[in-house]
This record gives sequence, structure tokens and C-alpha cells, in this order.
Amino acid sequence: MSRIGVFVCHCGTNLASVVDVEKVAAAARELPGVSYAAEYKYMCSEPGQQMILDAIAEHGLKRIVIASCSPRMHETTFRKMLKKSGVNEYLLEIANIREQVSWVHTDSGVATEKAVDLVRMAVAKVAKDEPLKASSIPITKRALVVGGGIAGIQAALDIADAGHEVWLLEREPSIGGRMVMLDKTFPTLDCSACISTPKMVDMSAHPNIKLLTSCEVAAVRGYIGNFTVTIRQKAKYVNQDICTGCGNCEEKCPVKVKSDFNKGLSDRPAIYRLFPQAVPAKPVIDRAHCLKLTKDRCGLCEKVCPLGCIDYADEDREYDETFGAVVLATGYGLCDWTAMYDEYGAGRFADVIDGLAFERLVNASGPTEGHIVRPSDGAEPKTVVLVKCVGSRDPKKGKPWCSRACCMYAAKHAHQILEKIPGARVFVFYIDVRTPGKNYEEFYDQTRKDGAVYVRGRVSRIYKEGGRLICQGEDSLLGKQVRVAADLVVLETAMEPAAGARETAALFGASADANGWLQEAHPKLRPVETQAGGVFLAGTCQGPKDIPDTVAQASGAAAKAIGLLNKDEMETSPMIVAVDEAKCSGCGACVDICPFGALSLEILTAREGRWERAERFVCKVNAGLCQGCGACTVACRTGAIDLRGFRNVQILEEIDALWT
Amino acid sequence: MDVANRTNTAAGGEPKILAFCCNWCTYTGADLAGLNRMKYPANVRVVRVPCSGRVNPQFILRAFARGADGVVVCGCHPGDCHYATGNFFTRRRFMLMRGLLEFNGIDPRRFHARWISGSEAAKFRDFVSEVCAIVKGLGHE
Amino acid sequence: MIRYAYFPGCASESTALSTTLANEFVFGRIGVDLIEIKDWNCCGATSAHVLSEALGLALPARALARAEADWPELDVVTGCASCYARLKLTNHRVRQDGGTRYMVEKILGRPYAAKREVLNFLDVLSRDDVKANIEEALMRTFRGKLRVACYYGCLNIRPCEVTGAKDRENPVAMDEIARLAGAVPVDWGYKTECCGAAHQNDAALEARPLAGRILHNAKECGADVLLTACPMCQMNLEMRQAEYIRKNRDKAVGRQTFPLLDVVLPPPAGKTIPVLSITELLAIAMGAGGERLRMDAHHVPVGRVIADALRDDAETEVFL
Amino acid sequence: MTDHETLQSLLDKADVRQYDCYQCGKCSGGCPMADAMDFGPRGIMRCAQVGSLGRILGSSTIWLCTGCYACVDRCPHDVNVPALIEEARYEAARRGIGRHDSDVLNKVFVTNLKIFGRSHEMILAGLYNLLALKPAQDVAALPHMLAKGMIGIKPNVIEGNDELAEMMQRACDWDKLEEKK
Amino acid sequence: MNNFSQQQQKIRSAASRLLADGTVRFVIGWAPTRFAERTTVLFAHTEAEAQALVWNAHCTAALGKYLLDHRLADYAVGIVARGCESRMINRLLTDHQIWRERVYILGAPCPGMDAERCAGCRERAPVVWDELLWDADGMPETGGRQDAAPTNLDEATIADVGAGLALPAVGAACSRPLDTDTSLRSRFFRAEAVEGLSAAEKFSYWDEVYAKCIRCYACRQACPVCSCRACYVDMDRQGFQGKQHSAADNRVFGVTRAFHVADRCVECGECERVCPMGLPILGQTQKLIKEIEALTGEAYVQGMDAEEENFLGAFDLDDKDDFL
Repeated sequence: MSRIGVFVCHCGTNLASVVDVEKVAAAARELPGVSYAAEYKYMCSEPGQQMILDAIAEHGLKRIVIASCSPRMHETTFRKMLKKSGVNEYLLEIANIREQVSWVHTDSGVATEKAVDLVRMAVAKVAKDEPLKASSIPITKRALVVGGGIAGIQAALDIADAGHEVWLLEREPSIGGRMVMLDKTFPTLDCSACISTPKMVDMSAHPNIKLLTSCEVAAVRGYIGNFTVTIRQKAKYVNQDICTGCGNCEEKCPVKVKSDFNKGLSDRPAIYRLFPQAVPAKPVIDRAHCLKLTKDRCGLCEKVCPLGCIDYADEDREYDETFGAVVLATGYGLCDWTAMYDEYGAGRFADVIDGLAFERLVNASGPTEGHIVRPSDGAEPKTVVLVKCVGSRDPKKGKPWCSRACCMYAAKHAHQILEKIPGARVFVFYIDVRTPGKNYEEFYDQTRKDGAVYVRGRVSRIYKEGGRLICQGEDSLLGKQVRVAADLVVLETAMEPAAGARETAALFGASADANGWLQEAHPKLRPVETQAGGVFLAGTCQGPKDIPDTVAQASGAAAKAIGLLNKDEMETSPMIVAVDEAKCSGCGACVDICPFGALSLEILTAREGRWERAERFVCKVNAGLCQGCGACTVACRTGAIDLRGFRNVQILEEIDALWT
Repeated sequence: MDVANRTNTAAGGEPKILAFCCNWCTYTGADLAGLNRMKYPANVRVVRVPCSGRVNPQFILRAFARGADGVVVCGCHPGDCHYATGNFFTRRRFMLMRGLLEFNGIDPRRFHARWISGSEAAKFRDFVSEVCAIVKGLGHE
Repeated sequence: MIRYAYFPGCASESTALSTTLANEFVFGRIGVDLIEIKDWNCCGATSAHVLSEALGLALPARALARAEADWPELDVVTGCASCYARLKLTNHRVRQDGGTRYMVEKILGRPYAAKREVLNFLDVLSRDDVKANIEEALMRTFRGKLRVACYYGCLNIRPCEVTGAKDRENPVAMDEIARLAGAVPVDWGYKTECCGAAHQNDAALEARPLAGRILHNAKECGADVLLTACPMCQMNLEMRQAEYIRKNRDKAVGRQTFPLLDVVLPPPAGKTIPVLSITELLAIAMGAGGERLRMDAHHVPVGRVIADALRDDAETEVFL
Repeated sequence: MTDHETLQSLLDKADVRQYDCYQCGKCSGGCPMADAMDFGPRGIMRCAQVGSLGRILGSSTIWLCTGCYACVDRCPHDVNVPALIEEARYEAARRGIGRHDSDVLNKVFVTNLKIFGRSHEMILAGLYNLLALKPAQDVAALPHMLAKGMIGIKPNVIEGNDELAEMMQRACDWDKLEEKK
Repeated sequence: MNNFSQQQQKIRSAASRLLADGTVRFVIGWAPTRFAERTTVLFAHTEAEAQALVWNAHCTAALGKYLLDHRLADYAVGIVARGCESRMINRLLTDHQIWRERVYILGAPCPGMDAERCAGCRERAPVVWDELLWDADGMPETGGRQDAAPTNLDEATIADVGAGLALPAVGAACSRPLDTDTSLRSRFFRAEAVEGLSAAEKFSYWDEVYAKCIRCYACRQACPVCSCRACYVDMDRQGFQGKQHSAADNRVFGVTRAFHVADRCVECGECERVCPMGLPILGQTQKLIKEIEALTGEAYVQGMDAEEENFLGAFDLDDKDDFL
């Protein structure tokens, strides 16, 4: 006998005024397996709970059904209560006779009948419940931050300041990311480098932070609390422990390579640091261009190094480390407009540049020392056209999103041109001007008043005539076609997810949306978490953002990581799937479906029938990754994989209970 | 599935409709309907499942075989699944299942599915009312 | 032997005199056999499809169906961008949409399955084997002395989902062919902009600036000659220039422009840019003389520029 | 049918969803005829969005479109404006609204075709100039073209021109049949 | 058809060779029976047995499923594979049931056998093999998946096929004259025969079918896609299906089985061929494939390669959901 106890709540008059609770209790007593049924005013109250506990003791109840409000309301309350009794807290079912009966139906007879049905279903289900035990896993008290831009830096500093060890991993030779490439930041116009480099220095000096540059995540095993991460350290060819960053090698290197950091507007040597204030302030060798490494010639850097740091034999290394929490801050890239915009010349015109190149042009430490000049001939442009939404808001080119920051940085660019080039004319082609942010509208307004001409229309094409660039578009406010002859055209190009972000996130079990931005667990309420437990998002990897929003989200992600690391161990839900290996035929249909990568096929070798060492596939569940959705169970025709707490047989019993 | 020999326990031959609701969206939406004291027909019986992806088409077969007058499956809107992608599989399964039921002579008007979010209490009410009306109109075959 | 079914288009019988001669010359030399579709009819551009969808599809379909019946294994090629657009669209629609096919077949009264492709001259001349043949057939080249602006026209490229064109804004197929003949293609901005030929009659005034801008940009970008791949574009671009110069001349002598006077006045000369078809350019490079090609038929005189470019070429006869 | 329904049916036939357009102006910005048009392609889409069929049918834009497809090709939302313009021209013709010059040209052109099977430049331009009351248009080029034999008086008549005329009649009948549906 | 004897010789010699050089433990093929128009399955272990293998229009049994009996084996098995068998093999590989290196496939392009199911077959040439015994030339065109779409059939033909196969087909013997003209038979002939019926007619159609069903599970037993180690119908404690025998329960079984193979069915028709009651159950699975094709707008043919994605194991953000 199942020895099921049924407890019907009045919920004051909430329930009892519509449902005949006594009748429900009486009907429950007649159900198979039910040994006791009672009703009470407030089951969730202290005396109500005591009443249940007493009944358990007195009647030797083994399973409990409570007919009351929604399980979303008090299921946890009653589970906690059961912990005090001898009954396993998962041998509990709740019949929702308030939200789904008394509050939505008026006819007492019909409502009572439905309530009885719901109790019958709950009783049928509870009879097949199994005792479950929540397990707990210890937490490695160390965080990994992937990406060393401003988001990663902020998150790492916050976690480290809270007293936890942080490793920050960056694939470039220096941290700093995109922000250090910028000149000034809107709307305050403070110098980007001036506010970001001190943070970078803080980072490198922080006792809790370990900085890994030129590194990538190669593989990840494990899950929340214990991620074992294989880190790939790319060869730097310079002994970073000894090097003082004197710079002799950089001066002597004969190779000239277009500098990515300066968007190709200047050259750098093959042994180089990303930019003068790089952290760590030590050079690395670019193996694709170094003469010694490619052709076994030169070797100048080795000769001039006073400390003998150069090591041409350096190799990529991989090693494993374990972390409890992970913050993904992989950032953004700018879309390659040259591959997308034939109508803007597809890169054929030297004087059509993107916004980041303009940042380098206007930057005092950039290739032109802050002079805005035409890349083609070095002349100062008199008429500049800024084109917004290049790549953004363009579904045909595969980027339907708004990049959010461009409206403001276009205004900033316009402001800087007008400020630096007396008599310059600036035309800004736009579709909409979006300035939602503190002091943003004011900044835009001022730029407009300073004389930037805003033309509402998307530029249709750019072509050359008479040595100038003709930007042809519509002034849609006039309803007339316009052609602006410009000396320089700046395309304010779209942000897009950084290359490889989706793949890196996937290693940790986090996913990306259709556009490649990493997917938050809930767009409103869990914006810094991912579907993968213990993996958090910071900055533009989650979607286009400006610097303040990025920093705010980074601190949010850090807070979540700190919250996790503050625990010594964490409890996991036992309501997850389990595989009966004897039945599993290893077809793998379930594996395809799991969104969390919790299922995998493994080869099982065992004696079976007449075969001594039979090999076959079986499905294995990673209990740490399974979130208990049960979508896989449907794919399993045998029923070898089943969801604890919602087993096939339980749901079938519920259905049967309605028509017996 | 034996429609001809359905036994209906409800007094007065009131049809019974079985509803599978995912815990995160539709069940929450149904709770909200209660919280707002919205009224809808009492013919529906809700089975709570963690995700609409947990609903096995065989459950629907079982319900019809036992005498259900109608079955509905509800979950989060595509893209809003608490488990990221569960309802995308639901969608494919039940698009197929509907065709198969219809092929087997089960009136497709007895089987419905709908995306109802946690905030769409009114949609839940309207949907349940609509299905009840449809099923009542069909009567017992 | 490379063979195609050939849709000449109405201009080939009239205004496109020199281009038609050049086509015959060039394709004969490069071993491409163009088999004229029997009893072909006008494709209806640019009016039929404006009046009626059914008519706009039926007219090209008639010619295509004939080609399909007579030479089911041959692709159809045409030298006119307007014809190409209509033929290609008809082919595309019939292929894509069973309803359209049904309609077209009912109206034609004969089957038409759109099994083969519709191509333009550029497609043919860009074939690797044809390019090799061109190189072999060349008797003289312009040796980098002739700067050409290659004008593709809108309809040879667009709509892209019908034509399958990859280089939407800056196609290079014609540039490459011109380069074979030793001409230097210039980088310019109006390769695929519409010249307004469709409105030569019914909106002549409104369409005039279109040609004007193309010619202006070509000159600005340093072209000696404008190359076209369509007789309609070619005629339009030439006639608008002649008209413009006439007006300037009239202004210079201080009189009202009176077109009827031109009946007795000689054709105008002035700061012009000659317009040649790509096949004319090739024909010249393959040794055809100006008389044979009836270069005198051009509205804008051609001889000088070409002759200048060829002058120092001792090995070949001087052009004209 | 109300104007609203008619507009919707034109949009459906053209497979254009008017609300796809967000009025960025890239179409009108690149339209070669924009200067001469009253609305331009963006304006036509705007008219479609606000439901003003009358403005579309009465516009010069639909008659001045050259069909060069620059607008569609560059449109971020792939809105096929020329397809809508084409449907609008058919509807305008059904209602007898039109642009005189275009009407004359199209009729002369098709008549020319029905008789000869191919287009005859001389007759086409001559008839058009006569009927459109533009006697001097392009006349300046006439002596040159006559002298060089680029155009002649004798028309080219195709063999199957009777059969072609019948076919053209069937096509026009088909349109009328569609209309009734 | 005159080729049969020539081809049979090729099968025999290939099988002998494989047995002689020890490549395989045995070769699965067909053997004659006492009845001229029947063959049976033969597991040829020796070269002598290999000489008993036959190849004629009566080789109606599909061999793929027999591989499953040896899925745990550590030796290789040879098999004569026509289009249907090869697709079964791919299917078993996709489902991780067999090891590719333990199957030696003798590809045998098939002219279409004397079985009703063969008439609708579009994939007669093998799609995977280790050795192709003869090439597929001169056979009815295979691989023409688009051509197989029923839209290309004359409407009258569909109606004829439909009329001929409606209710009276239940319980009728399956043997029909050799009909190799695939163009006459829609790929989904069984499903189409039922689709035209009204809801009530459909219901009674299947009632009639499942009233006759004896739940022998031969359909499952023969199905190459039913590869589970344990079938749900044999585990009544799981609750999905009891042992009770009624038209209603049989119906649940029939629909469930169809759904279990829904997106993996290779359309071999073995289920129907082996049904001792001659029930036209192929319609259920055909209907599902038809539905999948309607939902995706693309051809859906299973078993064409071993790496393919199952319809129900994947999704597209833009999947249709017009009834949701």
C-alpha cells in the first residue's frame, strides 16, 4: 500500500468559497493508495504544516499530496517541511485547485468535480514518485575571464577585489581590447586611453589576478563549479619572465607589417607590442612575418637583446586549469564592409574608411599624431561624409540589428572634425538618430548646432569623380536626391560578434543567437547569465553596447560570479534524466536534442549473450549539465532515458486517472 | 482512441480536455489567469511538465484512447524556451503528429497546440475557452 | 565549335548597324557559331510588359520556345541588354513558377520548359576557351594607349536574382575582355547605372540627365572611349551627346535650337566621347577596317581616337 | 473592391510587403530617374504604407521608372518596388488613368509589333512623334541615320506574323480573364 | 530481366570469394524454396552454400534487418544490398547499430521485384557499397527524387491508384504482377489512397485495419529502423502500452510505431510485406514522410547517407507552426 496522505487547503475562503473542500477530502479518501485525507484552513501556515507532520507520524504516511495553490507558490515550502519528517521531500505532489479551479470557476459543483480530478491526478502521480536526493558539488574558488577588453578587465578587477583568484585570458598579446583603440569617448570627450590604461595597470599589479595573453581556450570539460579548461598558450618567442621591455629589438627589426591596431594606417615590426602602453609591456614575435621563423634569416632581435630573451624555439603549449566560474567577455569586431558593400566601393577607394580607422587617425598617439588626413594623399579633407548604419539595420547583408553606439560615435566624429579642421563641412547620412543615454541627446544636439549637417537618408552609392568621392543618396526630408562630393568618407560600420565567440561559448555550453551574439538566460531577468550554469556574460559579446553599459554589465557578471564563488559547494536538482543502460540502444536520438550538451554516446564493452566482449554505444548523462527539461525523453522510443520526477509512467498515470 | 466507445465520467456529458502546460510559460500564464480571476470553462485539466519538449506524442494517443474529448499542448513562444530550444522540437513533433492524427481519422479540431507565455493569461483563457467551444461543438462521435 | 542559338534583337536590323557587322566579324573569328532563331520576333521591350504581364512574357517566350524546339541542346544568346532582360526574366519565371509556365504555354500554344540558359555576349566572351580564341584572333592591340570606360548597363546585371550576377556594382567581365585587346579600362563610377534608353521616346527630357551623368563621369575618369554591351545603350549615349553638342553649337552662334535645320547641316563635331560596343573594339583589334565595320554610322565620330591609339603600330594598317 | 483592398491585392501580386520598408531612402538615393519623379521609389512605398492608392496611380513615378532594379538590388529589406510599380501601371491602365506620352508609345509599339512582328524604328518614332505632338523629337538625327542606312522605310515582316498577332491577342485576352477572376 | 541469371552468377562468385578469403563470416542473400515464386533468406557460410544463392524477381525479402542480429559481433558479415538494403544499412549506421567495417556490402542494382512495394520504389540502385556487382545502367532511372513527387503524376493516375487501393485492399493478398514502371505509382501510394477519404471514412478504414491486427509485431520485427534493444511494447510496466488486445489498443500501437520510425523510415515496405494479415500499414509511415516534406518544402529521403540529420532531432528557427 502506498500510504498516501492527501491534505486539502481552504486557503482561507479563497478555495473553500468555491470548492467543497470536505467533499474533495472525502473523495480523496476513496482513491486507491490513499490512507489519510484531511482539510485545513491554511496548509502553508505553521499549524497547517505541523498538522501534516503529525499526520505523517500518526498514520505512517509515505507520500503526500497537497491540494492548494499553485506548486509554483508553495512547492518549495512543503518540500522544506518534509525534510523535517521522515518522508523524502520528492514524494510530494501538489494539486493546484486555487489558480486553476477556485479562482477561475464560479460554479461550485463543477469546480469541486474538477478539484477532485486534479487530486486524483496528483495521487496517481505521487504513487509513482521515487525518493530523490539532491547532491552537492564542491566549487573551485577561482574564476576565468575570457577576453581582456574593458568588460573583461572590469569583471576581473571586481572579482579579484572581492577576494577571489581570477585568471584573465586574452588572445591578443596585450589586454585593452577595442577601447584602447578609441580616441575620445562620448559624450564627455575624455580620452579613452587615459581612463582605460590605469585600469590595465591595476590589473597587472593585482595580487589576485593572473594575466594570460596570446592565449585561447582549446577545450572545456566539466560544468558549474568545476570547469576544467584547456588553455592554449601561443608561442611568444620572447621570454616574458626576463624581458624588461627595453624596445631594442623592436627598433632593429627590419620587417614592416601593416599594423592591425592602427587599421593598416601605419606599419609595425615583426617583433612588436600591440601599442605603446601595452600590458604586459613586452614584445612578442609575429610568427607569420618574422624572417628568422619563416626563412631562417636575420636573427637581429636575438643579437640586440641585452638579456637573451629571444627564443625562436618557443612553441605553443596546452595545459589544464580548473575554475569554478567563467565570465565570457569576448567583445565585438567591426563588420568587414568591404565584403558586403559593393555600392560603397568595396574597399577600392582609399579615402573610404571605417569608424575605427578614423579613431586611429584622430588619435594623438595614432599614425598621424592626431591629424585628420586623407589616407590616399595625406591632404586635409575639407568635406567629410559620415555614413551611419553601414552593416547595421541591414537584413539583406545579414545584420538586422542596430549597433547602438554608432549614432553617438558618429556625432563624436562630426564634432572632432569640426573642431580640428577649421572650415570643414561634415555631412552625416542617417536613417534615425538614436541617443538613449545620459547626456547623449545633448551631445548630439550640440554637434548639430556646431554645424554638422544631418541628412536623413541612407547613402545609395559612392563613386569617384574629379578626384573626389561622390556620395549619392536621398535627402528624404526634402524628397530630393543629393550628391555630396567628399574628400573623406567615414563608414560607421556595424559591431558584430567577435570572430570565434560562438565557438568559444559553445565550449562552455553557452549558446549564441541567430546573429552570433551570446545568448543570455533571460532577456529581461537574467541578462548576465547563460543557459550554462556558472557561465556569465559581460559586455558586447552579448549584444552591441557602449562603454558605460559594458562596464555596468561586467560588474553585474562579476557579482554573479562572486556569488557563486562565495559558496563552498552547491546543491544540484535531482530532477534530471537518467539512462537505463540495459535498454539504451545507443541510437543517439536524445543526444541531438539536448540543448546543454549533457548527453553523449560512449562505447560500452561488456559480455553479452554469446559475445564475450560486445561493444555497443550507450548514452551517458552528465548530471552537472542536465537541467531537467526532458526533451530527450521523447526522442527515446524505448523509454531508456527518463526524467526523474516527471517519468513517463507518472504522466501516463495522471492521464489514466482522469478516465478511470 | 476508441472514440465510439468513449465513456465520459463528467456529469451531463461535459467534455474533458487535457492540457499539457510547460512549467515556465503556460503554467505560469494559467496561474496568472487565476490571480486575475479570469473565468474560463472548467473542462480543462492541466498536466504540468517542465517543458513542452517533455510532452511525448504517445501521451496524446493515450489521452485519446482513454476518451479525452480534446488535447492541447502549450509552451513558451519559440525562442523564449526556458531550456533554450525545447519548444522547437515540440513544434516539429506536433506538426507531424497533427498530420498523423488527422490521417487516422481523429478530427484535428480535437488537438491543438499554442504558444502562451507567462504573461499571456488572457491568451490562455481565450485559448481554453475556444478549444472548449470547438470540442463541445463536435460532441461525442 | 561553340554553338549558341542567337536572338539578334530588332536593333540589329536597324540602328545597330556597325555593332551587328562587328558581331559577325568577331564571332566568326573566335569560332563561336551563332545560329539565328528561326522567324524570331521582337521581345516586346520596352512596352509590352508595361501594358500586360501576359504579353510581356509571351513575346520572349515565343522566340525561346522556337529555339528550344529547334535546338534543345543550345543556350540562347543575345547582344542587347533589353532583350536579354526580357528573355532571361521569362526563362526564370517559367522555371520558377508552374502557373506562369502554364499560362505561357497556353498562350503560345506550344510547349516551353525553359530548359536552357539565356546568356548575353559578355557571358560568351568571358568563357575561358573563348578568351583564348580571342587572344589568338587578335591582329593588333591598343598597347595601353586607349583608355576605355566599360559600361555594362543596368539590365545586363540586374535584377541579380534573375541574372545571377555576382559583381553587382563593379562588374569586371568587360574590363577583362577589353584588356585582352590592349585597351586600358578606367576605374569609373557608372558601370551599371541606367542610361535611360527605355525612355528615349516617351520621357526624353526627363531621361536626358541619365546619359549625361554617365558620359560626364566617363570623361572625368579619363576615358577616351565608352564601351557598351548593348545597342540600345549605345544609340542612346551617342544620340544624347550629338544633341548636346548641337545645342551648344546653336548657343555659340546665338540662335534658337531648331532641329529641322540639321537636315541640311553637317553632323556636329566637338568635345565628344566616342561610344563603341565591346565587339567593335574586338573587331578592330582583330584587324577589321573602319569601312568594313561601317564606323561612319556612329553619331559621334569614332575614327580619330582609334586611329590615334593605333598610329604607331607599324605592323598593321592604320585604322581608317 | 475598396481602394484599400485593391492596393493590398496589387502588393500581394507583386509579392511586396509594404511594411518591410523602413523608409531609409537608399532606393530613391540611387534611382537614376529620381530627379524627374514626383515620389520616387521610397515615396511609392510610403504611399503604400499609408494606403494611398490614388497617389500611386496618379504619380509620374510609375511611368518614369526605367526598370533598372537599382532600388531592389540595394534595398536592405529586399522590397521589390519595380514589381509594385508594374502592378500599379496595370491597375492604372484598367482605370484609364495614365500618362499620355507613355500610353501613346506603348500603343504604337505594340501595334507596330502586331503588324510586323519586329520593331520598326522609323515607323515607331514617326508615329509616336505625330501622336504625341512632338514632331521635332530626334529629327536632327534622322538625316544621318537615313544616309547611313541605319533605318529604312521598308519594314521587316516576320513570316509568322499572323500567328504572332493571334498569340498577342490571346495574351491580352488572358489578362482580361484574370481581371474578371 | 534476362540479366537475372548473369547477375546471379556475379553474386555467387563474389560471395564465394569473400568466404574463401575470410573477409566475412557469412554472406546474407536469398535461396530458392520449393515454390518457384518464393525465395527465402540464406546465410551462406561456405562456398558451397554461396552457390545456392539466387537472384530473381522473387527476391522480395529485404535483408538489412538481419545485420542487427549480429550487431554485437566482432566479425564481418557480407550482404547483398539493393537500393533498399543499402539505405537500411545507412540507417543502421546513423543509429549506431552496426559498425561499417564489419559489414561488407555487395551492391546489387535492382530492377524492381515482384512485390507491390517495389512498384513505388525510387531508389533501386544501392547508395553505399564496398563492391558494386554490376552497374545500374539500363535500369529505370533512379535517384530522381523530384520526379517522384506526386505532383508530376497525371491526376487520373493518382485517382486510379487511389481507387484501386482504398478499402478493398485490406486483407487482400499483396502479390501483384511485376510492375517496374515507377512512374505509374506514386511514392506515397498507400497514404494517398487514404488521404482522400473523409474523417469518418478514415476512422473506419483504420478501424477495419486494426480490428484485424493480431499484434504479432512482425512489422516491428522486420523493420530495419526498429532497432531498439528493447521495444516499448514489450515493457508494459513503463505504461505506454498494455498487453490488452482491442482495436483501440492496436490502433495506439500502430500509430506509435509509425511515429517511432517517423523521420527515419527508409520506405522499404517490409512492415507491410511481412504482415500476416496483409494490412496496408505502410500508409502510416508514408504519411509522415509526406508531412515532413510538406513542412520543410524539401525532399526527405532517408538512408541516402549515414551522416544525415533526423527531422525530429533538429529544428529550424523558421519552422512552420501554422496551428500553434
